[in-house]
Amino acid sequence: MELSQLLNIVWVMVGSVLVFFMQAGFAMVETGFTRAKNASNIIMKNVMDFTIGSIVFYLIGFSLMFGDSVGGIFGGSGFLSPEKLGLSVFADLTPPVFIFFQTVFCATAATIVSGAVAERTKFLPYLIFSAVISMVIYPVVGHWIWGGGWLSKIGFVDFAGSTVVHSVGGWAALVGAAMVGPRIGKYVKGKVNALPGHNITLGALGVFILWMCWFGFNAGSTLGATDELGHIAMTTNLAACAAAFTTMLITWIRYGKPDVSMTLNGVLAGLVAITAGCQVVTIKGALVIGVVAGFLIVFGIEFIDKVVKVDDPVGAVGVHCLNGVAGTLMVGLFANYMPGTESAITGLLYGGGLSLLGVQALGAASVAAWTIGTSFLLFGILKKTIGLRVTEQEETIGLDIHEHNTQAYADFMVK
Amino acid sequence: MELSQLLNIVWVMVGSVLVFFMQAGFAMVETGFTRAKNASNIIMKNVMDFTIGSIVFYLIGFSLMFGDSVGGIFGGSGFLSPEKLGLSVFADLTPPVFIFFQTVFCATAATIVSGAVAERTKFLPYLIFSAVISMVIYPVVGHWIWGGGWLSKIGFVDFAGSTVVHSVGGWAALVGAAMVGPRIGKYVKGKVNALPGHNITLGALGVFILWMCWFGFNAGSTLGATDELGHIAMTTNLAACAAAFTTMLITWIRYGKPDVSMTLNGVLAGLVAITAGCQVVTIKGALVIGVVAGFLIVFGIEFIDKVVKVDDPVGAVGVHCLNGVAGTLMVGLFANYMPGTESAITGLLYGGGLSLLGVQALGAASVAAWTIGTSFLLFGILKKTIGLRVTEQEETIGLDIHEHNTQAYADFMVK
Amino acid sequence: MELSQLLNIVWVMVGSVLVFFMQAGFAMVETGFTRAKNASNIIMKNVMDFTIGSIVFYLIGFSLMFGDSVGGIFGGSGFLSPEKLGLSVFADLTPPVFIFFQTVFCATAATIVSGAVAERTKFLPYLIFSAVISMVIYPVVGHWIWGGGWLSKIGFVDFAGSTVVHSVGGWAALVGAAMVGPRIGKYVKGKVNALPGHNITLGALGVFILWMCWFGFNAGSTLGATDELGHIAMTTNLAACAAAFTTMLITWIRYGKPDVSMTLNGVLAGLVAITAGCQVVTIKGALVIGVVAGFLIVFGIEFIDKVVKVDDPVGAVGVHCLNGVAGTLMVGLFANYMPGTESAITGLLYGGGLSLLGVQALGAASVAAWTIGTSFLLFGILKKTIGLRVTEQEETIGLDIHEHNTQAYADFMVK
Amino acid sequence: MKKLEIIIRPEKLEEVKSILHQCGVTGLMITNVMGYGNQRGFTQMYRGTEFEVNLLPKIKVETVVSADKVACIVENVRGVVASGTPGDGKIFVYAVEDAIRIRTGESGGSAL
Amino acid sequence: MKKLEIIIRPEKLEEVKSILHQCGVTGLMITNVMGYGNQRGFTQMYRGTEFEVNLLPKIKVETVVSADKVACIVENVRGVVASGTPGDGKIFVYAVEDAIRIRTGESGGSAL
Amino acid sequence: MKKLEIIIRPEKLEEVKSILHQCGVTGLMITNVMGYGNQRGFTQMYRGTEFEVNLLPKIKVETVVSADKVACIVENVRGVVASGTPGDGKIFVYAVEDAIRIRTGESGGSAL
Ligand SMILES: Nc1ncnc2c1ncn2[C@@H]1O[C@H](COP(=O)(O)OP(=O)(O)O)[C@@H](O)[C@H]1O
Ligand SMILES: Nc1ncnc2c1ncn2[C@@H]1O[C@H](COP(=O)(O)OP(=O)(O)O)[C@@H](O)[C@H]1O
Ligand SMILES: Nc1ncnc2c1ncn2[C@@H]1O[C@H](COP(=O)(O)OP(=O)(O)O)[C@@H](O)[C@H]1O
Repeated sequence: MELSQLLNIVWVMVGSVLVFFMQAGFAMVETGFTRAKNASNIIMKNVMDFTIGSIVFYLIGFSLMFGDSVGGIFGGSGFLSPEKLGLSVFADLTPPVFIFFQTVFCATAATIVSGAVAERTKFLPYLIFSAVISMVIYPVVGHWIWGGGWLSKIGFVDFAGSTVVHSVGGWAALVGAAMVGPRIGKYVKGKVNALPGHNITLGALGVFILWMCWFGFNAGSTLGATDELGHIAMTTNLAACAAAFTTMLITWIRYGKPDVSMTLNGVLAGLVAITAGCQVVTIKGALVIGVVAGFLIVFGIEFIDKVVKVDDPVGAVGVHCLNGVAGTLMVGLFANYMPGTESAITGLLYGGGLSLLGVQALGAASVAAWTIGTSFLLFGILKKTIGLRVTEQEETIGLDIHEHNTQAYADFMVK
Repeated sequence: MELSQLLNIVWVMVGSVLVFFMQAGFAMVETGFTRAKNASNIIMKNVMDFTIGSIVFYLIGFSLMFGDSVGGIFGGSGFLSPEKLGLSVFADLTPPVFIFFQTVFCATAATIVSGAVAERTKFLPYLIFSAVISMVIYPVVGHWIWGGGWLSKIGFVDFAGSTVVHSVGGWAALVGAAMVGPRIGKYVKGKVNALPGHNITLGALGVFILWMCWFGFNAGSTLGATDELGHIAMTTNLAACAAAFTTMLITWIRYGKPDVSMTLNGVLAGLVAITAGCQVVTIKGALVIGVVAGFLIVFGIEFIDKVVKVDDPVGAVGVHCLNGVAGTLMVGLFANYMPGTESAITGLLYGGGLSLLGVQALGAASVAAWTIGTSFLLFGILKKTIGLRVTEQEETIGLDIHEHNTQAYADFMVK
Repeated sequence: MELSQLLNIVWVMVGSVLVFFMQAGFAMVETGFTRAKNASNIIMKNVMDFTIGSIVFYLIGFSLMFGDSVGGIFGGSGFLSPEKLGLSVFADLTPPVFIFFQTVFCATAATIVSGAVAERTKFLPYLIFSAVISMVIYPVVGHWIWGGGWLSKIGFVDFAGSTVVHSVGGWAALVGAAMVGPRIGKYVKGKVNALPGHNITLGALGVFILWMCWFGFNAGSTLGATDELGHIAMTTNLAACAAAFTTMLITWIRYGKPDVSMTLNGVLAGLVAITAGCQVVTIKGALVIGVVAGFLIVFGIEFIDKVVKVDDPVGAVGVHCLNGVAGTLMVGLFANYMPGTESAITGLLYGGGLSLLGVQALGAASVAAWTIGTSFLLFGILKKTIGLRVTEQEETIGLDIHEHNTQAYADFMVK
Repeated sequence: MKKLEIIIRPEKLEEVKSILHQCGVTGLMITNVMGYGNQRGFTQMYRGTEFEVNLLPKIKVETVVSADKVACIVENVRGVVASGTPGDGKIFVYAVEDAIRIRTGESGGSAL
Repeated sequence: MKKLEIIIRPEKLEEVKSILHQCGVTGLMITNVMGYGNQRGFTQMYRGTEFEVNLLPKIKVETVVSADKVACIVENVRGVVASGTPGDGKIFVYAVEDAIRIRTGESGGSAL
Repeated sequence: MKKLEIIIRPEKLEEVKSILHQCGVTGLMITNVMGYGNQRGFTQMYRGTEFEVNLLPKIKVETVVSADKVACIVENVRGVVASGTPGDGKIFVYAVEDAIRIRTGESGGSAL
């Protein structure tokens, strides 16, 4: 095998391992930002969405995403043994390297939902939803954009997945959180209450883990060792920094004190927003994108929490949905890739006109429509059949005891 | 230096760093699954077994493992300066890269014991045991299988160490836990009591860390950048997923609710079981191996806990010993490596007959005999001389105060 | 692009990601070793010093460090767009890869200070100090030693930054901790009190994270895939092990019991001490350096705590300042790099005479003078203007509530 | 002067606080306790081993009030807390000999 | 009606609970407290600095019972708890003026 | 025999302990409580939503002493604890009917 191919394999393996570890980051963020009485349940949901997702994505999802295209809408071959497909990227790497990388990506989208519906959702319907998003909802979008489907054909740019991964997870999170309803005590007689998370330190550890892993997510999406890795790392990092700094400033001004958990969300907002364009925007563009993400996260979370009144304990909708969409659109503004060459991708601000922005908007909207539609249908069926929500008494006593007969912090609690 | 050699160095460095980080994973799992009053002690044991292990393995263990073979039983040259040995793998990488990789592997075996004997074992005898396992017990087994010793000669297959690392750690854990006896309150008048761990969230973080690092453990065992990395990652991941999912289902059916800490053990069980065969089994074979691991962990832990009545607070014996042995044997069933070529390794189910299975069984049994024997001897001597166990009063008040004059969570405890 | 260049890029990317993750390690160590009522504040300071540092280092710091030298004292070109500089290392990697690597290094120096001034320092002056250290103080030292400045010209050896990173962070930490004064209750009527950290488990996790990341820090400082990676990993690891083991023994003898948090500091001390010489000392030299670090950390922390009476909650001065300086000086004793060749670097003990030791001492002293001077000035101005310290009442109730209107562990605290 | 010890389910705290406020209580203390009574506990499971948890988390609200306020409190607490299922809790009444406000040194009724 | 406050070592809780059960107690409350008495604390060490911990974790079991049960409880608790070493704990007895069962409104002895 | 319940700010514990020691107290119990009184709480903020925290952490020190020690304790606690700002705390005095030392079975005054 060519050395260059082996080098690509090594880099994609490193990237995959990092993206895998995002599971730990999400688990810590979601657990830290919710209450102690539901900690084991959140952990269990995070372990299970990866577990189930990995299996169904291997057997079915990957082929729906990368199999021979059926009308640009979904892949239709390779089921059960996707490594036998004849993809050209299989030749650049090896089939299992590429499948592994795609598996851990898919799991990222699935896991976003668990935080938004945390602390009141039954375990079984969550597992079913999680299986379907990994098996169908995500792969179809993936096909459109990365699998040779219709959006990739019209020049839609989503380098590492602001739309494919984050907006899919985010829209599903929004639908889920809305349909399962707010936690008891969140909205009482028109008043919005705070239900603070039980371990901000762990939440912060989760954010640092995600931040690190995002370098694998974005720079790994090159699918090989290229001269662009450094640029992608720089845009990724500075967007996160600019977003966190902006968030801190806004909360300082608006609330009188810099808000910790919002600033941690700000980091993630910046990372999500830069994901689509990390390859094609300039470093200064990344800084601006980060600043926008900072504004979006503060006002977006407040809007969802206080105006729309969807109860999203960890801010998943604000982070992944709002910034996933915004990041995708901002590619249409800030793209400035290889100007003057054949491969040029140029946004509005660099003289590329409105066309890219239009394509980006069309893509973001189509993905939103598909994800909202399928999620709504699925959550609706689950609600009608097994029900989405634990009883009031079970929610009050905590999902750990109710769903798993256990407690996460035995020595600090019931003796 | 050849570029291909440099690429191998880079990959093995990445693998080594990941395997090093398993120490953090073990520390979190063991601490999270035991009680708060012993947290500092577990931490200290985990830091010290790596520390002492690294030093003695460099000075002595490595040479016992890879020095010139004395009758296929142990290595007999290179002591104190192992980098001066003339191993061919030194030429493929560099001496220190290979020594570093082997050091972090060795430390993994040593650290398994600490969880099984947690919450009641004295600090000093633990340190001594830990030094001996890294200096002698593990390296001898390593020599048999990876150092050119007798088992490697007869075709025993243990790619990344289900036997070398996990079964050695697991058998020693079993002997240790049995000889030090159960914790106070574990078995009272024939009744088996649960002594729940104090931080399931941290335990879960530990599991995620181990899972990530296992990609370095298994795919790093190629000792170079090869076209097999992706396949190894896929078998590793899907075995873990299948095991976790199976564990969850079994506990759900058996206990009425899906059990969190058992499912977390299930992940590790799948990882241990696939370690021997990750290179030589198919992806579907890995799924089956994972399912078997899931059954083994539930019934195995129950059997050890309730029938054999060995008190193993973190499930180390179930995870590492049972699944290490089972994973080794299953290679004899599921191996299907390069069928039709000279390098073919084929198990029973792929028409390879019983011979491989026989060799695997012989290897697993020999390693069990050696490890149980030496551990029994060593723990026995320690018991007779300095004693293995803290006093009843010390155990009741906690090892943190007794052994280290400290408490892990000062603000949540004694004021 | 040449394959060898791509391989270097991959390795430096891996190193950079690891060094980035040190932020998580520092955050966990600092939070775990301080009290629960200040946890969110420490987290916030750690997030913000990286965030602000990344931005100002990109815009200004990098150019001060690597721009065209103004008299060997600082760099004077490249501001705002450092990727346009014509550095030769830019050609070996790519500009953004090198800038990314330097950014995460810079952030490491900045973050050291937060632990030493924890639990009583106002948020705003901390942010300002943090910006200045990343923008000016660190880059100037960096220029002297790594940017082609005067120290690099006279043969000063600091391979991965015992002086550049750790002593700069450590000296600034010392000045900061001294000027902000001890925490309430630390020194009462001549008596030295212990104010134990609130989560030793998390602190230990932080130490394991830092240990792992140090392999990226030291072995990544090669700036490419070389045959030295393994040697650097071995010296790094064994120095840490020797230091931890020595620390444990000393505390066991001195205090009657092996001290957990001191031993964890011992690991870090060994890592800091080996950082300057990891490439140029032998493995046995590394073991000795580790032993020295073990002595230094115990007696150094006691000296600072009980004699100098500077209150440093996490031991940052002992770890980074004392061992940063000592590690730099020990290069003058233990260096034994390519003896007999043109590139030879040889310390006193290997027949190299006193000259290297002299240069090392001059460098360490100059950096100390610069860092102490500028830090003193800056902290002095901040003290006079906005003030460094929260009020007594605010400190008593905790910085989380005072500075951020929040609590880190809502479910375990105020209801 | 009487001391009332009001044992309730944790989720009822807010309501009880506002009742007490309405009855003119000027101060109170809250403690997390584990309670045991007619209400049965539940079974937990850890790694395949069942164990009974027969203690349940309760909140103890203590307040020292002048004797004339007792009736108001008892009445109204019952109104908001009683769910009719075991575990609703108890109110215990004790005599208090004296109270001192540390800040001012006032004692007796005026210290409340 | 009496209230007993029984201060014990944490590890004795299970035994005390079953004694109380045998004596016909219908309810109780458990609180984690830190105690100080004849039993000496211990020295802790943190990073080379010693500090005395003179408070030790204890459990306070409170139960309100009819007066006739006091003797049974005191007698039997002593039987299982007394180890003869300082720190075994204390039982304090208080008068209770009234008890109300929130669920039903019963008061006095029938509320227990 | 009296029981004193001394409610103080957490940071005053050490001082109160040494006062009690000086007044000849032989044992005590300490509980973390949340208090509500004249002292106002503070506002917290979580992700943009404000919420009032009207309970503040306090420490409850309980000690059972012979009646003659009450004056000494009340006097001296006031001396070290009173800061003059709301929230300094309260001392409540109760009658104790009996005390039993579990270790020896002694009761009454000699059990203290
Ligand atoms: N005799 C008692 N002494 C002390 N506490 C009691 C007593 N009886 C009940 N309690 C407390 O009140 C709580 C509720 O009592 P329980 O008997 O479960 O409900 P109910 O009063 O509705 O029958 C118990 O958990 C316990 O904490
Ligand atoms: N006078 C007292 N007031 C309140 N609590 C007390 C008193 N004396 C003892 N205690 C509690 O009882 C516990 C045991 O008392 P101690 O004096 O240590 O043991 P013993 O009664 O066996 O001598 C103490 O830790 C304390 O919590
Ligand atoms: N009537 C009361 N009953 C029970 N506890 C009280 C009462 N009044 C005050 N406290 C306790 O004493 C603490 C201090 O009281 P507060 O009214 O804030 O201060 P001050 O007595 O100085 O006015 C309160 O937080 C509360 O815990």
